[in-house]
Amino acid sequence: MSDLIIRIGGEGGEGIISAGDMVAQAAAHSGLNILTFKTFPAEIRGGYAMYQTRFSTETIKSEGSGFQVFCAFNQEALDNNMEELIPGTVLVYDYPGGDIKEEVKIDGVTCYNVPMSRIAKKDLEMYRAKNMVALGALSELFDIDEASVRETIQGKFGKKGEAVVNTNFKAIEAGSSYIKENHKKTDQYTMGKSDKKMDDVIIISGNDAAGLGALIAGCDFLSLYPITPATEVAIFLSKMLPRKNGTIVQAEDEIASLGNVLGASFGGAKAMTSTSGPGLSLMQELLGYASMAELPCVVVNVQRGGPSTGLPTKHEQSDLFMAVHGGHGDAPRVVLSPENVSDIIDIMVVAFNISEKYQIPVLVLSDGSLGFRTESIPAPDPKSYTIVNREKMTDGQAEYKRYQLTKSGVSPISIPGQPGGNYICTGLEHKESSAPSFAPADHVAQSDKRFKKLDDVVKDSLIPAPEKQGDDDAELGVMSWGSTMGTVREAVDMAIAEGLKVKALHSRLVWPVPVDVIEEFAKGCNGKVLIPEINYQGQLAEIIKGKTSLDPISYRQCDGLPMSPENLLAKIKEVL
Amino acid sequence: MSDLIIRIGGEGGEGIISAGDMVAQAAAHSGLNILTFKTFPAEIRGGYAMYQTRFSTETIKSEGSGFQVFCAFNQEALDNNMEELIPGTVLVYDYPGGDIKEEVKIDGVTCYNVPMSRIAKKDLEMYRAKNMVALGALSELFDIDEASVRETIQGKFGKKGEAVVNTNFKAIEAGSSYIKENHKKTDQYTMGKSDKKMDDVIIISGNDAAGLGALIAGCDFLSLYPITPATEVAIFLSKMLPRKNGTIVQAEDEIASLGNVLGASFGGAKAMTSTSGPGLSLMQELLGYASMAELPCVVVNVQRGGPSTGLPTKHEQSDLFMAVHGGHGDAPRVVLSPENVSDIIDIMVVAFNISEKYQIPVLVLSDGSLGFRTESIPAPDPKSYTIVNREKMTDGQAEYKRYQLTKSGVSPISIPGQPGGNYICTGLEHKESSAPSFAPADHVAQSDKRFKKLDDVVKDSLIPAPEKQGDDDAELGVMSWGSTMGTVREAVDMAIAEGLKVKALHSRLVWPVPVDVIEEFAKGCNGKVLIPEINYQGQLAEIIKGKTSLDPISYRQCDGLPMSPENLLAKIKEVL
Amino acid sequence: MCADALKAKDYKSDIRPVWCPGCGDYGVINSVQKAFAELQISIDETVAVSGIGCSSRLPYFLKTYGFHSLHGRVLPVATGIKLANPKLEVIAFGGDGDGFSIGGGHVPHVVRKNTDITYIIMDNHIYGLTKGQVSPTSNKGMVTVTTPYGSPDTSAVNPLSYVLTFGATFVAQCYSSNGKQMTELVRKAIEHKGFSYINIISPCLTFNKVDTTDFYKESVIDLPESHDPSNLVSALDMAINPPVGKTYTGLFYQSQKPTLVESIKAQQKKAGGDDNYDIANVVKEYKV
Amino acid sequence: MCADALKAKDYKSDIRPVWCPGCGDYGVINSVQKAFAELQISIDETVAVSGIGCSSRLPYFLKTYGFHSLHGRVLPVATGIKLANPKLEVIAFGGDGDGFSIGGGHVPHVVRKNTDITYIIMDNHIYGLTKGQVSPTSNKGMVTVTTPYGSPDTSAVNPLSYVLTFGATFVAQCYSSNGKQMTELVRKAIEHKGFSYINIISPCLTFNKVDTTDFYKESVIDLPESHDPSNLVSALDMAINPPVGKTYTGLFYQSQKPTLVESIKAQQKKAGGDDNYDIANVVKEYKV
Ligand SMILES: Cc1ncc(C[n+]2csc(CCOP(=O)(O)OP(=O)(O)O)c2C)c(N)n1
Ligand SMILES: Cc1ncc(C[n+]2csc(CCOP(=O)(O)OP(=O)(O)O)c2C)c(N)n1
Ligand code: SF4
Ligand code: SF4
Ligand SMILES: [Mg+2]
Ligand SMILES: [Mg+2]
Repeated sequence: MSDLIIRIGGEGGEGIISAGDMVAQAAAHSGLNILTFKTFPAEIRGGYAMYQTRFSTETIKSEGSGFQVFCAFNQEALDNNMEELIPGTVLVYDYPGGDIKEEVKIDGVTCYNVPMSRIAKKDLEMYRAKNMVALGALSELFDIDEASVRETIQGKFGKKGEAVVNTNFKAIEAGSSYIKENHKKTDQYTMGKSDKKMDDVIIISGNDAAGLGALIAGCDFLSLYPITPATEVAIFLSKMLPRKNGTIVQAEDEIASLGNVLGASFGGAKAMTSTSGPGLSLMQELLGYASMAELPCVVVNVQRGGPSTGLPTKHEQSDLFMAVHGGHGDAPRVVLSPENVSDIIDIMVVAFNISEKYQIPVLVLSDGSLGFRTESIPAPDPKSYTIVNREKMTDGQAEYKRYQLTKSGVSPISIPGQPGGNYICTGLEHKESSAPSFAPADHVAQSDKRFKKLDDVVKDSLIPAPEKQGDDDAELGVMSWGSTMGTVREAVDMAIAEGLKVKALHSRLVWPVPVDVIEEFAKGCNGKVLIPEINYQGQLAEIIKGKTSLDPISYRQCDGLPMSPENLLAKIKEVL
Repeated sequence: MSDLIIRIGGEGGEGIISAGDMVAQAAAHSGLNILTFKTFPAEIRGGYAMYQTRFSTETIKSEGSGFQVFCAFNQEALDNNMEELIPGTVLVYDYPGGDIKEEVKIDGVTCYNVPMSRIAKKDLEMYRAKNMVALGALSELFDIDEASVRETIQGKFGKKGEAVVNTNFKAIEAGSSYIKENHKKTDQYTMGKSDKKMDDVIIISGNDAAGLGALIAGCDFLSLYPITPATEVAIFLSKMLPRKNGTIVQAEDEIASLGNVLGASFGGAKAMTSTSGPGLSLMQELLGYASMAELPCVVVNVQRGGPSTGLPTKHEQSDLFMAVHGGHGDAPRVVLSPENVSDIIDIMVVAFNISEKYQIPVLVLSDGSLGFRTESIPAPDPKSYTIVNREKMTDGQAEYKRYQLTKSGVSPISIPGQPGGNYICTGLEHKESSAPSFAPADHVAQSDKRFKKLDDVVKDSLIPAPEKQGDDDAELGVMSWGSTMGTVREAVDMAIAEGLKVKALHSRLVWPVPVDVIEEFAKGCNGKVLIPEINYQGQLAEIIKGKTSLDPISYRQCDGLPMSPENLLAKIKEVL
Repeated sequence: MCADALKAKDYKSDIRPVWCPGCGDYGVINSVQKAFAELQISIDETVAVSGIGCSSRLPYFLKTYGFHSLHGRVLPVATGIKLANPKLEVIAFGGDGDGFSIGGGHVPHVVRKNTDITYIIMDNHIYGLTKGQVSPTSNKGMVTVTTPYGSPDTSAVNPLSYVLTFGATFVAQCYSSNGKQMTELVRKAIEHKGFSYINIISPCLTFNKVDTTDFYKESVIDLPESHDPSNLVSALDMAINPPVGKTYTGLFYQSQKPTLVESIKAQQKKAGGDDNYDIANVVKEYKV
Repeated sequence: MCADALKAKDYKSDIRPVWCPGCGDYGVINSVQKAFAELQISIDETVAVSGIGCSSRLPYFLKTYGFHSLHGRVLPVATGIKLANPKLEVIAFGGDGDGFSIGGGHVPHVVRKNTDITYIIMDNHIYGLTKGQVSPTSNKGMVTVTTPYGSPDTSAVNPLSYVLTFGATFVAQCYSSNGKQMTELVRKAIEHKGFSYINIISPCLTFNKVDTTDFYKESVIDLPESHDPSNLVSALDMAINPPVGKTYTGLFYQSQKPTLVESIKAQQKKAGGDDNYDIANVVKEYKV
């Protein structure tokens, strides 16, 4: 098994992102799995940007821990990563002639200098090619398949003409020549290669995957307001929805977006919006309306660092409390959270299915790491998914009651245009007919109706059942949500490999809390459950404590970064 | 001890409210304590309206359970109250010649007919005097002090001239004459009288009391957007604030209101807004800003029935989840909840004090019952309150750092105009200086700073310590919040009087949860704690469970009405 | 009209209006029902949408489909309904506070996109449902419960110039006591292709003691015959500068522009829109 | 000017601007600092307020007090600051999206109340910070990441007629490359009593490839000498109907009306406002 992490860091705008993308693409071309991770400043220009790619012949579960290779475009990048340049790692850096003014020597770290800026500027006379020079050097050093790199460049620049492609080839060659001529490889890292057939593999980002999942689910309406780090979901759908005669609207704000969505849903569309924390805060009133009026709708929330404007381009999982408890009054919602890029596609389909089936708002909590990262994943087959549509009023029904009390809490819905289906969609408490009523009995009955749905949601097989990892009998159970689930998988694998008695439970359903499954899981480890998550308050831990008999050990990291498996493993050992 | 509840019911617009108000005023004039309770339809006209007054020589803790006397203005009112017309109660009703077409006979219920409509319309030729006729009849029947009634009428109509006053006297007399001439009192209820000096008593509604508390606290800025049942807070302050050169603004919406408030607070004002659930939902994003930028502000939220537009004129306590967990990201807030009208005044002062001292948003959760009800309470002495103001930057300080890391998490604040205090108030994560920073260390340090405050808030003596009721050793502890605390007091008194081993804890601080006090309280009753509240999900119970070792028994009522002490007593007996 | 034609009363729902006796909104709903009958509008393919307020209760009293949304959100919701199914007739109702205060941020965008809906505001210069506070159309100095010393707002919002500025393609004003004109304008507004707006002066008898029916009896006058509704500048002039103490009613402005539905259809065409588009094509684009 | 007079650079903070090289916003901040120096404005008694966007970062680079609020909320916050302490000079900054999209609902009210603040929008016809989506001032058909088939919005928002309609008392437009005119207009706007608005055309080089500096070099022209800034109708005409392909810069309109601060002071006076008012008087009114 090969497993390598290469990180590139520099100033935003220096082409870090595209260099990283190309490394990843080339690796995938050579049959490897990849998982990328990028952070960039909240400003348009300037500030530290970072892109890392993890390559493996095996399935990749998380960003991993640290890196093996770091490529520094400038001094700030070098400084920022100095602590992680531990013995055994490799540094490739821009020197001499660049921002870094002195030769670097670090104990136990193999350091290769490459005058990337100078080569680009002086030798090639094209400053913007610095990233390609770096790419060439990295390819040479770590044996990134040359044909794959060339294919990637052809794919990316082909449309711009032969000349552009050749220029880039030249830069790549300059980088690799510099290494050949000046360095002898002394480290042991190579990217490796695999014979895996890549015919059925796609590389896609989490945000695009959310859009793809929506398309597969049958979504035909999106209203959006741009916001980092969620905008790409909308960009994807802006391009794709019109192809199937779907509608996309850029609204004046997030309130209007969700207003559009609820109107469209009432009109019969499968409708959604995508946003991040600040936008979701603004949607709270209309989300409550959706619960009350029982309108299907899906909201994808790609979390960022909070509170307030916070850290717009950083990773965090701190919108769970709001997702579950955000609006006024008692309003039932469903909250789902995907684990990785492939999972997002599936969970989006689940979200639409549950929303349609139960006529309830469904929130999908993605996060900055998941939204921005790309992964190589098996190409999904749209036809293979189960698609559920809302139960409509049967035509020609006499005395239709929109909010009829039923055993499941779900009542058939009429769509404008259906004769005899006339009702008023309302946010006021109401009788079965939809006429307003403030009588105690109606409030009690309709509240029961609205909440009853959650009992069935927990048991619904449309939602992937929580997955167990490790032996039932263990000394510690670990649970998390969203992208941190990947970290848990990897850390628990490591722990088990070390012979520790640890297990994990992975649930995409966050709310309603799948109480029975969790209780059973906790039994096998005597109630000792660790909940790692990326927020300050330990939001999932508090919610689980509030709803189950567990008193979980909450482990929070809240620094704008994903949790590394090593870090979590250390915590596991600490609490064992 | 005398304790009597008279309820009047009829159609909105028939003068129910003013008749009820006069009964209450007259009673207070005779030295009795009063506590009133009204409900009215969400529509401007029509629909069932109800006003009840509880009179007692003792302190009144809640609306009570049911009524002893019911006065029905029409058939709907009669129907709505039929179940509560149990043996031992008294009915006074409009018959013949009114909306009620048949004589009423109910087993065990004393029924007095009074043709209120007919007397008003035919005899007096003023239909709108129906409520005064009723008042006359009730005064005669239940011995409401005649002088006090006259004084009340004089007080209310005096400004409109002698003629109007006399007209009302005539109507009162017509009502009382009808009783004298046609009925012989067969029930045992009388309102009674007390020698208590009423010089230092005021009658005030919960909403006015919230405004009064704000004035005492030194509030000098209000921005509001009208919403039932909170508008009266703003109406009060609209009148009063300009008297002290304070500023009031009716904004274009709730978002603008809180925006105004945060701007004003930054500018040095003690600023607040008042709203209800839907408005608070809209404020979530800016509330997060206040937490992040550490701006003092007070938001009074008078809860109504939810979710969504819900039951705008009904009582409910279902905004707790949102108050505590409403916005995106990890944002600390303080949530206080007053128990009764007198308490609102004190809690508003506490809210401003805590908000200023800790530079943190403070939410005060009132509710429909508390906001609309009036009570006779001891007149507060504004000068007797402790007033706390924010710690300002000392003038002439060198290198001022707005968000300096301090032990308490609180750092001195400069006010525009102070030389050398320049900084930028920001919702972005930042360094101590206020310059934006997305470095992990700053996010960690500033998050710690923001949350550290809550540790001190829990222990702060500015907040009334949670009160204990009953013996420490008990079989059951009861806890609640907001106006339901009054119900708990009364029910627990009843339980103790019956010899049951029950105790209660009353805390105005809801969030941060006063964990230690609660744990200690629960110890004395072996962890068996009952939490009654007026919402569907059992919001306080879940929050307490999430934060303490308790697994409380949640008792929810969610029908738009306050909980009656009898009802709660029955529940206490059930769980004991 | 044929024998089984729908009459105005056929558009009435079973729910009895809850407005105060004499409220202007009664007149409005009558005219709406008459206009519906004149157009023989389909009960099943019409949606009446509203926000929150006395006026926003109107959809409950119509037999069509209805959507009683949130305070200020009538326009985004109406837009969503229309775009989901352009075959539907979508009519938005609301009050001056709902439309121009809390909902005011939506107006410019729904108007400038020429969204294919009809928007009818019952303008009573007051917040009715919350019992009488100033609204954006109240005049400076107005005394209400929240402005006991008079409203400090220097200028009121002029609904007509508001929507004209953003490019509304149908703009009219009428008075709730003039049923004939109102019915005709409502009919025309519904027939209009694109965004149509009617400001209906609809007095609140209970809380507005300034702009009363007595006041309007004197002040409401028809637009001069000479006014040409295709002339935008004249329309703005009539809206902003009526004779002192007077208010014009009638059709201020009408024009044609591409509507939102048309523009979106054009986008779909450009994208090669196909109802049976195979999502597998999208997946292919992401192949390594 | 005396020896220790403040220079433009004295208004610069320690934080280095983060805008792209060539961004129009650099020109704007230069003129703002120059205007500050011309007015010798107090660093301690001035507050620069903003929303969210590239342009909204401006206050960080000024040495005055600052308030970087939320997306769209610059006007409510600026209002609150001014009302809390009318002695402060309050200047609001933002972008076209911040001001007219998410914040558009606040504009009519802050304008019509003649709130005593200066509002400067850096209009680049695009969302800069979120990397290039259509804004309300973008033209129909514009291709961006969220409108790959062209924007369907029939008309763009015209910021000048927007604020003129609601009764703005100072309205100007300028171009970020014309420092002299810009500095003068910023100075006048700050000096103006009541609400003043400046629309600054400030190109986004990175994401708007349509409305570029090259484009504006040709199209920006001064208002005709004949234009009378006290004439509202002319101002509207200049705003709505510049010569084809051209955009006017200069002072469109200026007038005087009671300001919000004045109106509120009048209210306080009516109430017998007294800084030492004894709250015990209020309590007395509730005595039984
Ligand atoms: C978010 C929110 N804020 C406030 C309210 C309270 N509210 C209900 S209706 C209304 C104003 C009604 O005025 P208008 O729109 O003019 O309608 P009218 O009653 O005059 O017909 C207000 C403020 C609400 N329902 N929701
Ligand atoms: C509630 C909320 N929604 C969305 C965003 C994301 N956002 C930040 S800036 C911006 C638009 C910026 O455009 P503009 O105001 O024109 O400023 P510019 O960057 O062009 O100067 C958006 C949509 C946000 N910060 N908050
Ligand atoms: S309060 Fe005014 S607007 Fe509301 S129903 Fe009564 S008269 Fe009509
Ligand atoms: S993205 Fe555009 S607006 Fe933002 S800093 Fe760069 S050039 Fe300026
Ligand atoms: Mg109104
Ligand atoms: Mg912009």
